[in-house]
Amino acid sequence: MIFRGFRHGVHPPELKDLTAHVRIRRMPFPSEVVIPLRQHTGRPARAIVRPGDRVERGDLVAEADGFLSVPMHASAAGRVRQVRLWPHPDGSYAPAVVIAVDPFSPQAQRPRVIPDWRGLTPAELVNAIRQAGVVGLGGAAFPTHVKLTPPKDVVIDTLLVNGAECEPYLTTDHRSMAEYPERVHLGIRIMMRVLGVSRAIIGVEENKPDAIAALRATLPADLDVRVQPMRVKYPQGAEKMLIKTLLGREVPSGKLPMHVGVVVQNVASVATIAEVFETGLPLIERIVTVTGRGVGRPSNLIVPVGTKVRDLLDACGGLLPEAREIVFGGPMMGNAQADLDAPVIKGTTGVVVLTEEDLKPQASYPCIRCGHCLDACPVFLNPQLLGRLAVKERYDEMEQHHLADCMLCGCCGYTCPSNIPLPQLFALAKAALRKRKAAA
Amino acid sequence: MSQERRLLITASPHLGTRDSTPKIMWHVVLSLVPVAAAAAYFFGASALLVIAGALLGALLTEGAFAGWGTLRDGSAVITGLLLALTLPPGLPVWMAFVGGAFAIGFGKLIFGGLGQNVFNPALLGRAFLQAAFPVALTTWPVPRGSFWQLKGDNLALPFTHPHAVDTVTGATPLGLMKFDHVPTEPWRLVLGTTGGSLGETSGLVILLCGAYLALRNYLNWRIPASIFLTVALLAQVLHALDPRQFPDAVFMLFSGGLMLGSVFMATDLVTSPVTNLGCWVFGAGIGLLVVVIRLWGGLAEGVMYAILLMNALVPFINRATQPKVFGHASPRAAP
Amino acid sequence: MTPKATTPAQDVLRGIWRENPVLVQLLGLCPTLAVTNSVANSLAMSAATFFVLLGSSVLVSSLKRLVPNEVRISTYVLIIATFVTVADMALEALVPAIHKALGAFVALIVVNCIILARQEAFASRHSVGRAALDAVGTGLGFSIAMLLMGTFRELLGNGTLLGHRIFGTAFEPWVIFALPPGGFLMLGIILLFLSWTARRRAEQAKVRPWPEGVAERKAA
Amino acid sequence: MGDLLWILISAMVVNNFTLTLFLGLCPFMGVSSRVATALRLGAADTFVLTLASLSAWFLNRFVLPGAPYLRLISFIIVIASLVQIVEMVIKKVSPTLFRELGIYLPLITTNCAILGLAIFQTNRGYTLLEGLFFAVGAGAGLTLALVLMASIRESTELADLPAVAQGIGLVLIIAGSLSLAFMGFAGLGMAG
Amino acid sequence: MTQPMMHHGGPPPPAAPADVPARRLLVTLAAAGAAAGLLIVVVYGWASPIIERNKARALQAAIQEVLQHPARYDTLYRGGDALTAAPPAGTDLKTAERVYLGYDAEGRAVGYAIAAGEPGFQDVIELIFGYDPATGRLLGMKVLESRETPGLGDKIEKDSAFVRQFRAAVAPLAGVKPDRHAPGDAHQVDMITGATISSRAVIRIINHAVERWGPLLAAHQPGTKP
Ligand SMILES: Cc1cc2nc3c(=O)[nH]c(=O)nc-3n(C[C@H](O)[C@H](O)[C@H](O)COP(=O)(O)O)c2cc1C
Ligand SMILES: Cc1cc2nc3c(=O)[nH]c(=O)nc-3n(C[C@H](O)[C@H](O)[C@H](O)COP(=O)(O)O)c2cc1C
Ligand SMILES: Cc1cc2nc3c(=O)[nH]c(=O)nc-3n(C[C@H](O)[C@H](O)[C@H](O)COP(=O)(O)O)c2cc1C
Ligand SMILES: Cc1cc2nc3c(=O)[nH]c(=O)nc-3n(C[C@H](O)[C@H](O)[C@H](O)CO)c2cc1C
Ligand code: SF4
Ligand code: SF4
Ligand code: SF4
Ligand code: SF4
Ligand code: FES
Repeated sequence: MIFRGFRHGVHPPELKDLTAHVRIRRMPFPSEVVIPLRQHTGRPARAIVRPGDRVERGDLVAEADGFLSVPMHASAAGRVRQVRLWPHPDGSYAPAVVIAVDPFSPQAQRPRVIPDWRGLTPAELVNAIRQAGVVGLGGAAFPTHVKLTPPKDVVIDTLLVNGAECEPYLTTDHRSMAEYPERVHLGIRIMMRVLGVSRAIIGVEENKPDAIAALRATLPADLDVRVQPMRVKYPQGAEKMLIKTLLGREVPSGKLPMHVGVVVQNVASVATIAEVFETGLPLIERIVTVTGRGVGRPSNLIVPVGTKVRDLLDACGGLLPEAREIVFGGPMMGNAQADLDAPVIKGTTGVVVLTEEDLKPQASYPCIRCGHCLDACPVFLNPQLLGRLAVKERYDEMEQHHLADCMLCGCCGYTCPSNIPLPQLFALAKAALRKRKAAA
Repeated sequence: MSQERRLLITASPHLGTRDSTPKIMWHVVLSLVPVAAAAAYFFGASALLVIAGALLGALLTEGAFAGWGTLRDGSAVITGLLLALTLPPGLPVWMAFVGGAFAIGFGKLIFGGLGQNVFNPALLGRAFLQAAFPVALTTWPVPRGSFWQLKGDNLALPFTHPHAVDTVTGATPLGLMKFDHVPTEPWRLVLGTTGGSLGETSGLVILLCGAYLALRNYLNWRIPASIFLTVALLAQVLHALDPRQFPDAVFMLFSGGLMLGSVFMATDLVTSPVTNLGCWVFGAGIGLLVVVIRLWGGLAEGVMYAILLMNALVPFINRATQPKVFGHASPRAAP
Repeated sequence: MTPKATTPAQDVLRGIWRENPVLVQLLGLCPTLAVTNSVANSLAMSAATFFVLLGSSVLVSSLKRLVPNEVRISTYVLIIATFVTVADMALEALVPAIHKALGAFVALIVVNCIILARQEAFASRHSVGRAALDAVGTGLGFSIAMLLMGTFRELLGNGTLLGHRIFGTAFEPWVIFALPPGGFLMLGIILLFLSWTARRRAEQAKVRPWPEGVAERKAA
Repeated sequence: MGDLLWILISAMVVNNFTLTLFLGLCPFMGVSSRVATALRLGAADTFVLTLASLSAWFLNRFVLPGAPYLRLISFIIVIASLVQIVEMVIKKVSPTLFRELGIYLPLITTNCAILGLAIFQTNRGYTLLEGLFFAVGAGAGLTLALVLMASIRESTELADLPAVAQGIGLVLIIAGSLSLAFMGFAGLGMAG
Repeated sequence: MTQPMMHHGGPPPPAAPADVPARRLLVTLAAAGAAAGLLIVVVYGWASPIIERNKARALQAAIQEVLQHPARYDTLYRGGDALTAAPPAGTDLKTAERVYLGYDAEGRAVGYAIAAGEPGFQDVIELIFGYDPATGRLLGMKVLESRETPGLGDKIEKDSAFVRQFRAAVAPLAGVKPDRHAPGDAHQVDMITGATISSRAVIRIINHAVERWGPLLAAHQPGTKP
C-alpha cells in the first residue's frame, strides 16, 4: 500500500552528484583526536582516563552517566594528552578527551571476544549495544539502547529504517546502502529480534536507485523486510514524516514514534549495530560525506570519531579559496563551524563546504505575508505568525500556536523570500521558554 | 589562518530559494509594463501623464518618509503604477499625485511600511481620490483621437478644477448596463476598446501577465480563480433568472476593473490571507461583494470596495483558517 | 489620595489643553466627527454643549449635598436631559437651519460622555465656583476641538469658511472631508500631528529629570 | 418581509452606525483592541439596542403623544433603567464578562448609539417589528465594525509602527479607511 | 490606551448617610423630576409657537416657490376618493395626507403643491413640487430634506439648471443623459452627471406622487376663489 506521503515540504537543489558515486574510503589516522564527552542526546559521559594514560583503539575513555547516556571509546591508540574544554561542533566549548595518536601503532583492536549475537537474549543484545556506545547516526544521536527498550505498555509492530537522506549534498547513507547492503540487513535482523517485531520497511528516496537495487538484491528470504522508494522531498527523512509516508500514521503532537507502534532508526545506525557484532568494536568511527564546491576532493570517508575538521579537510584536498562556510550536517539543519579544530562526532553525518553562490543571500527584508512558509511547513504551523511573535518576544503566544511541534527543519527559512531567519527565531524562542520553565 | 577568518557563521538553513522580495516585486512591475503599454496605446499621452503623476506621488512619499533606500524593493513602484491603472485617463496629474502620496503615506507607511499594512495601498489611494474628487473620478473619456491629444484636463493647475476639454466622454460598459441596461459586445470588452480607467481595458493582456506571475508562484492563483468562479457562477444564475436586468458572466468578468483587480490587486501578498483556504474564502468574498455592489449598489463598479472590504477581513480570515497542525486532532483552537 | 490644590486658572486651563476632553481624553468623539463638516455647525454644537455643561455642572454642584448617592447618576442624567431639551428647543426656535443640519446630535448631547464624566468626576465633588470654572474649561476645550475640525473640514471640503469662499472659484474642493471617512481621517491627522509635536517636545526636553506634572525643583 | 430585511441590511452596512453615522464611537475606540472583548461588547450593544427599540416604541405609542417635550427625558430614563436591570443580570450570569465590560456598561447605557436608535426610529415612524429589525441591524453593524477594528488592531500590534502612529491616531486612520471601504455600500438597493 | 472614563482624582462623592430611607430617594427624584418638568414646560411654552411658526413659514416659502408665487393657497386633505377642505373625521391632523392648492391674484387655481419622499443615494430625499393636473405640467420643485453627497448628490437642490427644468417639464418625467436629450421632448429631464442616482430618485419620486394623486386631482373641481 502506498500512501500519499506527507504534505508540504520543499525541494532544495539536491547537489548530491559531487559524492553520490564516490566509493567510501578510509582516511589516514590524524595526529590527534578529540573525543567530546557529550556527543549524544542525554547526560554527558564521565571521563575515566587521566592525562598521560595510554589507550588502545576501542578502549573505554568515558563511562555512561545514567540510562540516558552512552560510554565513549578511544578511536585511535595513543596517549591521553589532556581532558579539557574544546570547541564543540554545536558552537560551544565542551569537555573532551584529547588523545595524541601514536604514529607507530598498528591501530589494531585489542584481542577481544566477539559475542555471537545469535546466542544472546534481547536484553543481552541491548546491553552489548549500550556498552558499544551506539547512538543514532541520523543526526540527533539519540542513544539507541533507549529506543530498543520501549516501556512495557507500548506495542511496537514495525521497524522503519530511515534511508531517506533528504538533506542536500549528503551521501553517507546512500553509500552505506549501496556498498554494505548485507550489513544493513544484518542490523535489521538483530533489531527485529530485540524488538520482537515481524515487519521492517526501509524507506529510501528514489534518487538513489543503486542503493535500492543493492538492498533489494540482498533481501533476506526469511524476514518480512521491504524496500520502499519514496518521493524526493525535504524533510522526507524526519521521522514523523517518514512514518506518515510509509505507514500513513500520524504521530500525535508531543508523542514519540513508539506511541504509534514504530521504532525509526537510521540506516547507518542499523549498519553500525551489525558492525558491533561483526567486529566487536564499539562505535569509534563513522562514515562522513565531505563535500561542497569549497573543498578540493569531495569524498565519502570512514572517519575516526574525534578527527578535527582541519585534518578531515586536508584528507579531501583542503579548502578552496572560494570556501565561505563550513557546515556540520546538511545545509538545511546543520551548524556552521567557527573553528577548524572542532571534531567530527558520532552524530556528524557530513561536512559541507559552501561557497558564496551556494549560500542564501544575507540581505533580509520585512515579511510580506506571502504565505510561502505556511506552504512549506511540514507540520502545518504558521511560521509567519510565529516569526512576528518571536520578534516581539511574545513567547507564550508562540506556545499557544504550537511552537512545540516545530522540529526546526528549516523549510520555512529556506522558502522565505524576505530571508527572515525563522528557524533561528524559533530555536531562540524554544530556548527562552525552556529556560523560563526551568526557572519556574 | 586568513582562510578561517573569511568563514561565515550563519544560522541554518544555509540554502534558500533564489526568490527574494525585491525580485518578486520587480517581476510584478515588469508584468505591469504590458498593461501600462496597452493603456498608452489606447489613451495616448494622457495615460503616461497620469502614470507619471501617481508614480511620482508614491515614490516621493516613500523616499521622504521611509528613506530613499526602500525604493529599491520596488513595492512603491507597484503601488504607484497600479493606482494609476485604476484612474480615468483624463484625470489631472495633480490628483494622481495626491492619490499616490495618500496611498503610500496613509495606506502603507503609517502601518510601518512594507509588509505591515492592512489595506491595499493603491486601492486605498483610489478610494480616497474617488471620495475627494468624485466628479473627476467618474468622467470617462472614450479611447479615440491622436496619441498627443489629451483625453481630459490632465494639466490642470494643482488644487484647481479640471476644465472641460474637447473630447468625447461616455459611460463605461458597466455604467451603460447599470443605468441604461445597454450591454456591450463581449469582444470589445476582451480587447479593451471601451471607455474606462487606464488598466481596465484589455482583459487578455492582464490575464497573460497574471499567468506568468502565477507560474512563478509570485501570486496565489487561488485568489483570482476563486473570484472568477464566484462572479461567473452568481452572474450566470442571475442572468438566467432575468436576462434584461442582469448581465451574463462574460460581461461581468471582462467589464470594469475585475480583471486588473483580481489579478494584480486582490493578490497583493501583504493584504491577502496567508493560508490557501483563506485565499479561497477571500476570493469568494470579493466575488460576492462585486456582484452585490454592481447589481444592487449605488455605484456602477464595486471591485475596489470589494477588495478593500475583504482586506479588512483578512486578519479574521487568517485566524479562522489556520490549518490542522500535524499530530493534532482538530484545527487549533483560536486562543 | 489627597487632591492637589489647584488654582482657579488651573481649573479652567486643564480642560482646555492638557486634559482636553476630545484630543487627549477621546471623549465626545461622536459629535466631534458627526457635525463638524462646517464651522457654523461646529459653533452651534459647541455653544449648545457649553450651555448644557455649564448649567448641569452648576446645578449638580449646588445640589450635591441634597442628592443621595444611590440616585446620583439618575439625577445627573435628569438634569442634563433637561438642559438638553431646553437647548434643543431653543436652537430649533432661534436657528432652525442649523438645528436641521445638526440633526439628532443636539439631542444626543444628553449622552455625551464628556458631560456625565465632568459631573461624576468634578462637579459632584467641588464647590459651585470651581465646578463652573471646570465646566468653562472643558467646554472651551471641546469647542476648540470642534472648531479645529470644523475649520479644516469646511476649508478643504468646501473651500469656504463660515460660507465665505476662501480659495477662489478655481479651487477644487476635497469632498471627502465633508464625508464620514474624511471626519475620521481629519481627526486622525490632527492626533498624529499632536503626537508628533509632543514627541518632538519630549525629545527636546529630555534633560528634564521629573515626569511632567511634578513641580520643578532646584538642584540640591 | 423584503422591507424588513432591507431595514436590517441598511442599518448594518449602508448606514452603519459607527462608520457612517458616527454613533457609539467612544466604546468603538476604547474597547476595540481585542477581538474577544469586541465581540462581547457587540453582543451587549445589540441586546441593549433591542431593548431601546422596544422602549421607544412603547413610549411613542402610549406615553409621548400627549407630551412630546418629554421625549428625550423619558427615553433616557426608561432605557437607562432597563439597562440597569440587564447589568444586574450580566453580573449574575457572567462575572467575567461583567468584569471586562464593567466600566463600559455605564457607557453603553447612556451611549449615543442607543439613544440615537430610539430617536431615528421615532423620526422614521417605524412600527414595532420594523424597529426590532432596525435595532438588530444596527447592533450587527456595530459588532461588525468593532470586530473588524479589533482584528486589525491585533494584527497591527505585531507591526513595527512608526513612533507617531503608536497612539489613537492610527486607530482613527484605520476607522477612516474602513469608512472609505464601507462607502462601497452607499446607495445599496436604492438605485433603479 | 484611552480610558473613556472619569479618571480624575478628587475627593469621593459626599457620602450620604449610611442608610438613606427609600422615601428620601423617591422624594429627591420626584422633586428633581418635577423641577425639570417645570423648566421644560416653561421653555416649551415659549419655544413651541416659534417652532411651529418657523415650520409653517418654511412650508409656506416652499409652496410659494414651487407654485411660482400664487396669491394664496388652500390646504386640501385626502378624504376617501375626494379632496376635502377639512381633514376627514377621525384622522390625525399631523399625519393626514394633503396637498396645497394655489390661486393666482384673479382667484384662478394655478396648481397643486405635493410633498413626497423616497430613498435617494444616501438616504430618503423629501421634496415638494408644483403640478398642474390640467396640462400635466410641473410648476417647480424644491428639495426639503436630503443627505446626498455634498458637491455631487446635493446638486439636486443646489444646481439651479437642474432645478429649473422642473418648471416646465411634463409628467411623467423621463431622466436622460444631457448628451442624449431629444430636443422638444417636454417629458425629458437632464440628469446630473456623476449624480445619476440622486437625479433619478427625484424624477421617480415625482412620477410616483403624480401617479398617486393624479386621478384625485383631476377629479377635483377647484373653481375660482376671489
Ligand atoms: C527535518 C529533519 C530531517 C531529517 N532527515 C533525516 C534523513 O533524511 N535521514 C535520516 O536518517 N534521519 C533524518 N532525520 C532524523 C530522523 O528524524 C530520526 O531521528 C532518525 O531517522 C532516527 O534514527 P537514528 O536514531 O538512527 O538517527 C531528520 C530529522 C529532521 C528533524
Ligand atoms: C526525551 C526523549 C525521549 C525519547 N524516548 C524515546 C523512546 O523511549 N523510544 C524511542 O523509540 N525513541 C525515543 N526518543 C527518540 C526520538 O523518537 C527521536 O528518534 C530522537 O529524538 C531523534 O530524532 P531526530 O533525529 O528525528 O531529531 C526520545 C527522544 C527524546 C528527546
Ligand atoms: C463618494 C461618492 C459619493 C457619491 N455620491 C453620489 C450622490 O450623492 N448621488 C448620486 O447620484 N451618486 C453619487 N455617487 C455615485 C457615482 O457618482 C455614480 O457613478 C453616479 O451616480 C453615476 O452617474 P454617471 O452615470 O453620471 O456617472 C457617489 C459616488 C461616490 C464615490
Ligand atoms: C502579486 C502582487 C500584487 C501586488 N498588488 C499591489 C496592489 O494592488 N497595490 C499595492 O499598493 N501594492 C501591491 N503590491 C506591492 C506590495 O505588496 C504592496 O505595496 C504592499 O502592500 C506594501 O506593503 C503587490 C505585490 C505583489 C507581489
Ligand atoms: S537532514 Fe540530515 S540528518 Fe536529518 S535526516 Fe536528512 S540527512 Fe539525515
Ligand atoms: S526542536 Fe522540535 S523536534 Fe527537536 S527536540 Fe525540540 S521539540 Fe523536539
Ligand atoms: S522550522 Fe518549524 S516552522 Fe519552520 S517549516 Fe520546519 S517545522 Fe515548520
Ligand atoms: S515566507 Fe517569509 S515573507 Fe513569506 S510569509 Fe513567511 S515569513 Fe513572511
Ligand atoms: S459621544 Fe458617542 S459614544 Fe461618546
